[in-house]
Amino acid sequence: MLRFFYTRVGYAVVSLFVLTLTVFLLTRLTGDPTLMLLEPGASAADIAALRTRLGLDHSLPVQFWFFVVDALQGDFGTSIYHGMPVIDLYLERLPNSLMLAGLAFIWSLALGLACGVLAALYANTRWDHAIRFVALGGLAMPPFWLGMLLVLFFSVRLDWLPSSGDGGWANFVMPVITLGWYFSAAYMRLTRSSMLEVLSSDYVKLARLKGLRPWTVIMQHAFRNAVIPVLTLAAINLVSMVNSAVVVETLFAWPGIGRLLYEGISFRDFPVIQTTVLLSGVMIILVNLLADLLSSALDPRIRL
Amino acid sequence: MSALLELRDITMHYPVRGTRNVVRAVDGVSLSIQPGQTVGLVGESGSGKSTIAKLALKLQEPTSGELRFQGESLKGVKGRALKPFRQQVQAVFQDPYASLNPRLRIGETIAEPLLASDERLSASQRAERVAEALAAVELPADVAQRYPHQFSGGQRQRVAIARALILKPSLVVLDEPISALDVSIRAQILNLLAELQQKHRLAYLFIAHDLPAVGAISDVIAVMYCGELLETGPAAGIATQPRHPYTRMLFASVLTPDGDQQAWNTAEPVGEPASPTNPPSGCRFHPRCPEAIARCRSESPLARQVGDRVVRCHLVT
Amino acid sequence: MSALPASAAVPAAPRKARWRGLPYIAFAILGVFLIMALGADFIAPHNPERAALSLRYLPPAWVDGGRAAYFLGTDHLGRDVLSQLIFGARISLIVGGTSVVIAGVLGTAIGIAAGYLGGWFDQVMMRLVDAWLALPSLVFAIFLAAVVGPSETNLVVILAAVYWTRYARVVRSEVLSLRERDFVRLAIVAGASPSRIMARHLLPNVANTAIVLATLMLGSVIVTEASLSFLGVGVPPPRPAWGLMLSDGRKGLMAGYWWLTVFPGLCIMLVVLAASLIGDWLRDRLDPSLRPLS
Amino acid sequence: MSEQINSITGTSDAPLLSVTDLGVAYDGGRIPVLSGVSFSLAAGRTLGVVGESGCGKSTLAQALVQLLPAGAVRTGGRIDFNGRELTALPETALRDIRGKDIAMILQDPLSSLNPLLRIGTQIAEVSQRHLKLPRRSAWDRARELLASVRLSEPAQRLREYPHQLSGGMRQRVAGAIALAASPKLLIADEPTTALDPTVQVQYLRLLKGLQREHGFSMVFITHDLGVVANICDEVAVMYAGRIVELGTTADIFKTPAHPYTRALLDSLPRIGERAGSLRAISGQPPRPGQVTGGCAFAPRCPHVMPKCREASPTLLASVAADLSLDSSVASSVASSPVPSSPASTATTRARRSLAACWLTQVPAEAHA
Amino acid sequence: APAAPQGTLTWGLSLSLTSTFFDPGETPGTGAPLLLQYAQHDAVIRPIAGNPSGLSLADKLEQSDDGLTYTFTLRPNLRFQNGDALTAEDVKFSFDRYRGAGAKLLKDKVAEVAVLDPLRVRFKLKEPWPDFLTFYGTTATGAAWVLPKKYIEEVGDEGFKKAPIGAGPYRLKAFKPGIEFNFEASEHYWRKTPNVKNLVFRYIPDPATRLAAIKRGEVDFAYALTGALGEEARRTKGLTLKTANIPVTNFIVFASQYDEKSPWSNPKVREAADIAVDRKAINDASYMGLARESYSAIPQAMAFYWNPPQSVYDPARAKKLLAEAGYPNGFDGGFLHTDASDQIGEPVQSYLAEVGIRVQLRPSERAAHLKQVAEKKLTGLVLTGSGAPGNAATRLDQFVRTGGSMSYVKDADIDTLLDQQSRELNKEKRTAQLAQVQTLLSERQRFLPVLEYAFVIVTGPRVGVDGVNLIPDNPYTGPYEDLTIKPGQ
Ligand SMILES: Nc1ncnc2c1ncn2[C@@H]1O[C@H](COP(=O)(O)OP(=O)(O)OP(=O)(O)O)[C@@H](O)[C@H]1O
Ligand SMILES: Nc1ncnc2c1ncn2[C@@H]1O[C@H](COP(=O)(O)OP(=O)(O)OP(=O)(O)O)[C@@H](O)[C@H]1O
Ligand SMILES: [Mg+2]
Ligand SMILES: [Mg+2]
Repeated sequence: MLRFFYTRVGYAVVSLFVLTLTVFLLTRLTGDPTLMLLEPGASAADIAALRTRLGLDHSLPVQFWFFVVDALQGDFGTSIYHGMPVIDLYLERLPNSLMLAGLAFIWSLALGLACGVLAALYANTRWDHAIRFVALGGLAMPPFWLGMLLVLFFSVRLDWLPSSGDGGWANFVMPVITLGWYFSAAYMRLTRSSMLEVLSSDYVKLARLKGLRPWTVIMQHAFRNAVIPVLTLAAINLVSMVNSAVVVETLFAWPGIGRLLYEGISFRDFPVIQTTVLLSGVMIILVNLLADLLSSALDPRIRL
Repeated sequence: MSALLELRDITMHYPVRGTRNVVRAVDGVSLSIQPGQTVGLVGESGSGKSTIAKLALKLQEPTSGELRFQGESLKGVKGRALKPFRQQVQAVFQDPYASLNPRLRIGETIAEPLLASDERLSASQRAERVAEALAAVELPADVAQRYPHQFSGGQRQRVAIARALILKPSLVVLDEPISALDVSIRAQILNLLAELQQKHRLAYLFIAHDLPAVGAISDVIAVMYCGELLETGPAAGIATQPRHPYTRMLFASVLTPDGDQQAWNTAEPVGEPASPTNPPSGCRFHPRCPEAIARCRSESPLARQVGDRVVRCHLVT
Repeated sequence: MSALPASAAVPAAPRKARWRGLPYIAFAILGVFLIMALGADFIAPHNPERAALSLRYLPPAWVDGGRAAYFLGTDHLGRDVLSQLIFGARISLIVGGTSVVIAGVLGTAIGIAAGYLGGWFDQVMMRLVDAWLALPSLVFAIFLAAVVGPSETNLVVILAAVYWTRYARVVRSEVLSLRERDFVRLAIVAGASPSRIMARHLLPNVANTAIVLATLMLGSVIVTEASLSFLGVGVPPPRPAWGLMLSDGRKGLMAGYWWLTVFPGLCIMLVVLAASLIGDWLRDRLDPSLRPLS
Repeated sequence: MSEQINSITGTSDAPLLSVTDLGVAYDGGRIPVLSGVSFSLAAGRTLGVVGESGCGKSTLAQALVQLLPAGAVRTGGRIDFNGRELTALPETALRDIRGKDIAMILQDPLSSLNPLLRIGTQIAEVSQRHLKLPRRSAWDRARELLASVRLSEPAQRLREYPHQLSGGMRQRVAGAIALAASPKLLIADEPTTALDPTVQVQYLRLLKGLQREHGFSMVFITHDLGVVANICDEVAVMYAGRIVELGTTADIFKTPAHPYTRALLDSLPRIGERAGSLRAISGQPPRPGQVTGGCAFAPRCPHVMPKCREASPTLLASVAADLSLDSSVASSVASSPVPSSPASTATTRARRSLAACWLTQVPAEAHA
Repeated sequence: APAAPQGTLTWGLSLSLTSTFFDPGETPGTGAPLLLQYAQHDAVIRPIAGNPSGLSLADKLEQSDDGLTYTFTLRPNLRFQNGDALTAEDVKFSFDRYRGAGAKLLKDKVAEVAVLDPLRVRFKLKEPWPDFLTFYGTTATGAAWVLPKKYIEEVGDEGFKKAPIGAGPYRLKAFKPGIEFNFEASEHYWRKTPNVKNLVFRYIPDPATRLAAIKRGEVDFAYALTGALGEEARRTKGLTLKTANIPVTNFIVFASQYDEKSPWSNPKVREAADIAVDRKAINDASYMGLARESYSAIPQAMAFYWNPPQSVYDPARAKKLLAEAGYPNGFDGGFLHTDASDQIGEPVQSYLAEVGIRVQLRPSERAAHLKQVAEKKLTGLVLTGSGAPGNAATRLDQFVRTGGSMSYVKDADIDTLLDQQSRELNKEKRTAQLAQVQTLLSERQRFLPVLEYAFVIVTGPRVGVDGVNLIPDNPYTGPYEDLTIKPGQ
């Protein structure tokens, strides 16, 4: 168990390292950041001074070392546009994203599980076809399009919901639906197939052979098992939801990290882009690690 | 007479993922196969039979011990240097569905060893050899053009045998070649194997669960328990007069339709097979052994020659 | 639970009782778009990049004020929406298709090698894959796009760089199980070299998976490409890309110019839908265990 | 015909289970898998069902509890159990019977236990459901049941999960689940196939012991003739979805009447026998849906007659197939009519076995 | 006593506000920070209520006849928002500290700033500089905004950016960079107590979303709604559509005009491009006709503007010119760099394509675009513009003089003329010199002017005094202290 823990943590550390290296190298590919930081027409001396200040006069490996050391201390550089530490910007927006993603997570999971189970129970009936059709459509629908249609309908035509920004609960409705839509369609499919698989398993067969009531068979024996892969996927998706929110947050002017990334791109604010991307990856790696360790602690079968 | 293939004190330990433990799949096994001889390997599930097969085929390097082929050690032999061995030793595995590449035609599968070998053959020569091999396993030549999924288990096993034979090897390792087959097909394959052995003077390492079947085809039977060889000896003797308490228990558990209900009335096996991850101390069989003495618990017996047998038991003399 | 029908008590096994016409429709949709993409120069009624400000915001032909010559209407610069959609198909399919193929070839090759050879190569590749997979595809793509700047070629490179890891991961795990399959063991026993085993025994057996993955991926790639355009780091304007049209059309949405968003969105959705239907169908189709015995 | 079947089982009064002319087809009725299956079973007796893979054994087991997989339909026949016609009962009534009066043990003990639930939960829920026991006493009973299937430390085992047990122990748990509501009939679908020989013998002994103790009837499905010979009172030999021979264990193993039964027995290697001279059956069993008119075994039968290819024989009183089934003779026999007249065989009266074979069955008038 | 400030007004902004805007000492030379500065700060002299260089914190300006000294007398009892007194020391401090756009020029010309007494401060120039007030006293630089010396020395530059204090009508209450800034009326403002208690500036990047927000009453002002959105706003009941009269021109810089290898180095090609663009159509399509067609880089409202000949849209002649220049089949003109929020790039690109000049659009976000323009690394065409206040001379210095902060022009003749005019105290002569420069620009086709841009402001139904065009040259709504909310709303 301990050994498993160490290997998993080891892998995560290596992945973090590779991730950091990737982001670092790619950012350096974009050219000298000093020119972006300085006012136009800066003197050669100023440039040199700034390069020294930023540590750009060192070789790449040394720079990388500094980058890692700084990052470990929570110093991800200063936003070019906002002139303040990127990490402050990031932390300022993170709660907004987490809230949005959290609600979208709950809504998508609830909808996905409910529809998935229904589709499986009524497999190959009209209900099943309808649910699967919607799910398929959901997977195929680009989120920003869905968002626009929602705005067109609920904000423009009906004037029911605010089209943007954060504020009251009404502000959550459309972003949450838009963000959760794709995921709920995915959960729907996964729940359905996982449920069907479990329903045809021997232990569900045995549960029927025991003469148990359908509700017991479905909830106690089938659903419990079928929900595991869905939850695993969902746990991992929770984080990628925060990050996939770029489009949704931009569309609905939601002040989260997705929009921060978008603004970073717009302003060519490389420290911001680099940090948002890096921290997304870090979050996902850590959550994956946590999910791994947790599931090894929870699922009696994985326990060693 | 030098042995065709010899396993000398071979041990195979697999690490258990995420722990410091190992699976002692094979421990200190020595076994030799003479040319033209069939060695039958029996034992319960997980006792290490397939591991032996993989080691004998050099699909795996043992943790310790060495494999000798025609008197020469194969330790550290790799790549091209292994070619002569590869041509001489072929295999047939248990699952006739997994043994054939679903994407290759039967003919291509059978010709595979030819292509990998040093023999330079033209396409027509190859086709001829394939037809020959098919004929040997009593399949019509036109099946060469078909794909595996169009065949039944028995037919696939014939194809697998044809592939094993196409290079005219001297040894074929058969890991449970009949276990997955229907009862009514088993005898067909056993007969075929025996016939081919006669014709080509093949040696077999024959692994199976089905004790009567092993008895029917083997010259020598080796009995494995939890990674160790407990008893080795001539087939007839082992079946009728087992020396090791485990061998006795195993053969007594065979239920036959002969109606005398002998096994049923006599045998009362006890306990569960030992786990190779966590083997008992001393003799690994001692927790189930009706005759176990104190020594069995503490001291692991060594393999000893007793008459025509090699037995690993403190009690057999 | 008494409302459950008898069929709920005994749920169907996942037998493929899908309507058989579905894949044909999917193929038809994809075919239409493919023809549009290939023959755009001949099919499109107008030059998609040509603006005529006097013809701004013409609605579709069947709406009041629409003109037959501009069947699906015009955009804020008076460009023909239909022509843009037709040329947009080219960008979507070419960018999507090429990147999926490049990612597929690369990912499959690396996946096979990593899975079969194992050792340090496997370790290095898989850590890289882990790290890269940790980046949500869109975020990673945006990052790369911001780094290398937008152009169609760059976009292909970016999407391939983002998506190869998925193939590598899937193919590798498949190879890991194939490697333990008897027919691979028997090929080793028969004396086949590693390269031969990878090319002849592993590749054909993972090819299906890779193809199915590719069709399913095509959808995500097209949506990602559109999202990039939408965020302004995709195909640079005024190339008529669907994502870009949506992004531009968003401004007209509020003013009621719905056709600027509805049609390109519909195109994306149809292509993605068709691709994933074909993917599903191929998955069933190529699975030898589901193939009828002859 | 049912009297005939009952006569075999030696029961004059109504049997516990009686199956009449049962047919099942897959794929919504297109692929027949079982046809004309009839047998009956008296209380306390054990019927062995043997047959090769795919001959419909599991389908039969599922049909008996009215739980056929999706796509499978019953195409005819009826099943009577304990005085009720199962095939006419509504689902709710069947639910009360399943697990209570009819219990089942499946082949793979690992996959038939829910990996996420404790052993105790899985056993206790049966008595909670059918015996209406409260949770606590259901768990107490579960512990007793585990003890009765001779599992060591039952109290601790209750709290464990399936993956923590060995194959043999899991199968015992499955046995405990089956016995939880004291059923009248136990259907065991290849319960020992996944077990090692030594463990198999232990388990079979346990089952027989429990049967003696509780008096339930058992339908024991297997492909292992050795097992059947040792533990069953009656045997049904199945081939391609039909029962080709039905009779007492002694009759079937000593004097098989169907050439298939005979050939199966002959093809098994005996100790001392050498491979190469085993009497193999040529060809292979048909797949469902492939069976055409006539006897399904005809293509492989050494004694095939023209009539065999035309019409399918029904299960009738038969004489022992007193034939040399040596493979060398088989081909010549196949082309010529059988030398001995079945009706003249003296052993007919003594046997109570039925076989579906034109060659060996006793003509109606002779029977009368 | 005036009524206490009440209510909240909310803006839907098209630009991202950042805390770097808090410090006028770092004014980047774009108009954006004005949005905050008018609320937060006040200046010695600045555009105010109808006067482009009106006295604000100062109530008296004495100018010496030699044009070398300027003495400002501050109003009495001025206070910063934290209650500290505002004195001449602060004025000097702010000037010395200034390092934003135009700082070098300003400091090169100013010999000394002397605090005469707590209310008087004197600027001494090295040589006569007629534009001193234009630079110091308008928003061409941010040097005249007065910052609290004591406070800044206490908290440091970083601390100041986190919690800025100014002398303006509104005090910063809370801010989330890039999202929302909240201001609260200050009781210390000299001019008057503001009418509205709270101002909320919200960045809504997407124009459609901005429109939706104002339609639903979530914001009271929405900036920069163009094209369809503007039309829709105009159609919507309750919304008012206005345009700020600001001297902003949109023009295309031929960034590659000195690259011998580029077709753009040929004046005929540049002329062809000039007449290939239909300015009127673009105005109608993008700005609902609110903008003005433009033929000069200098806005018409600016002092020293010279009215150039108007080029006539004539694609046929453009093609002919191209053929004469050796490009009968057109050519590949490289990138057309634009600001992403811009309305002109695409139609221009399309018009150019019409005559065979193929350019590739390269939009970036406004701030990024400006930065790139200033870095002068761009090639091909650069669509830019400027809303910087000032006069024709300041514009020319920035965009035309060799080495000017955004200049891609290198023309020795023009540079000479510009140098001359900068020392010319005679207004007529100076006008002539500047006209000469503009003539040269026009003749030599240094630019492709397109439109004088309309900064569209949509106001919602709650707004009483909307502040549009109350401050000269200010595109935004102000003075903030004068804004009102309609009673009963
Ligand atoms: N690659 C491996 N890694 C880890 N453990 C292994 C591996 N291969 C086999 N083992 C373990 O080694 C032991 C012996 O396995 P082996 O397959 O040799 O048994 P076997 O006698 O062939 O059993 P069976 O009759 O079930 O085929 C088992 O406990 C098995 O789990
Ligand atoms: N769900 C299904 N749909 C279609 N055909 C099926 C289905 N389940 C089983 N069959 C077919 O029905 C036949 C009988 O199956 P069944 O499982 O009853 O055989 P069996 O005698 O139990 O075989 P085994 O010994 O392998 O368990 C087989 O040929 C099988 O292929
Ligand atoms: Mg094995
Ligand atoms: Mg079965």
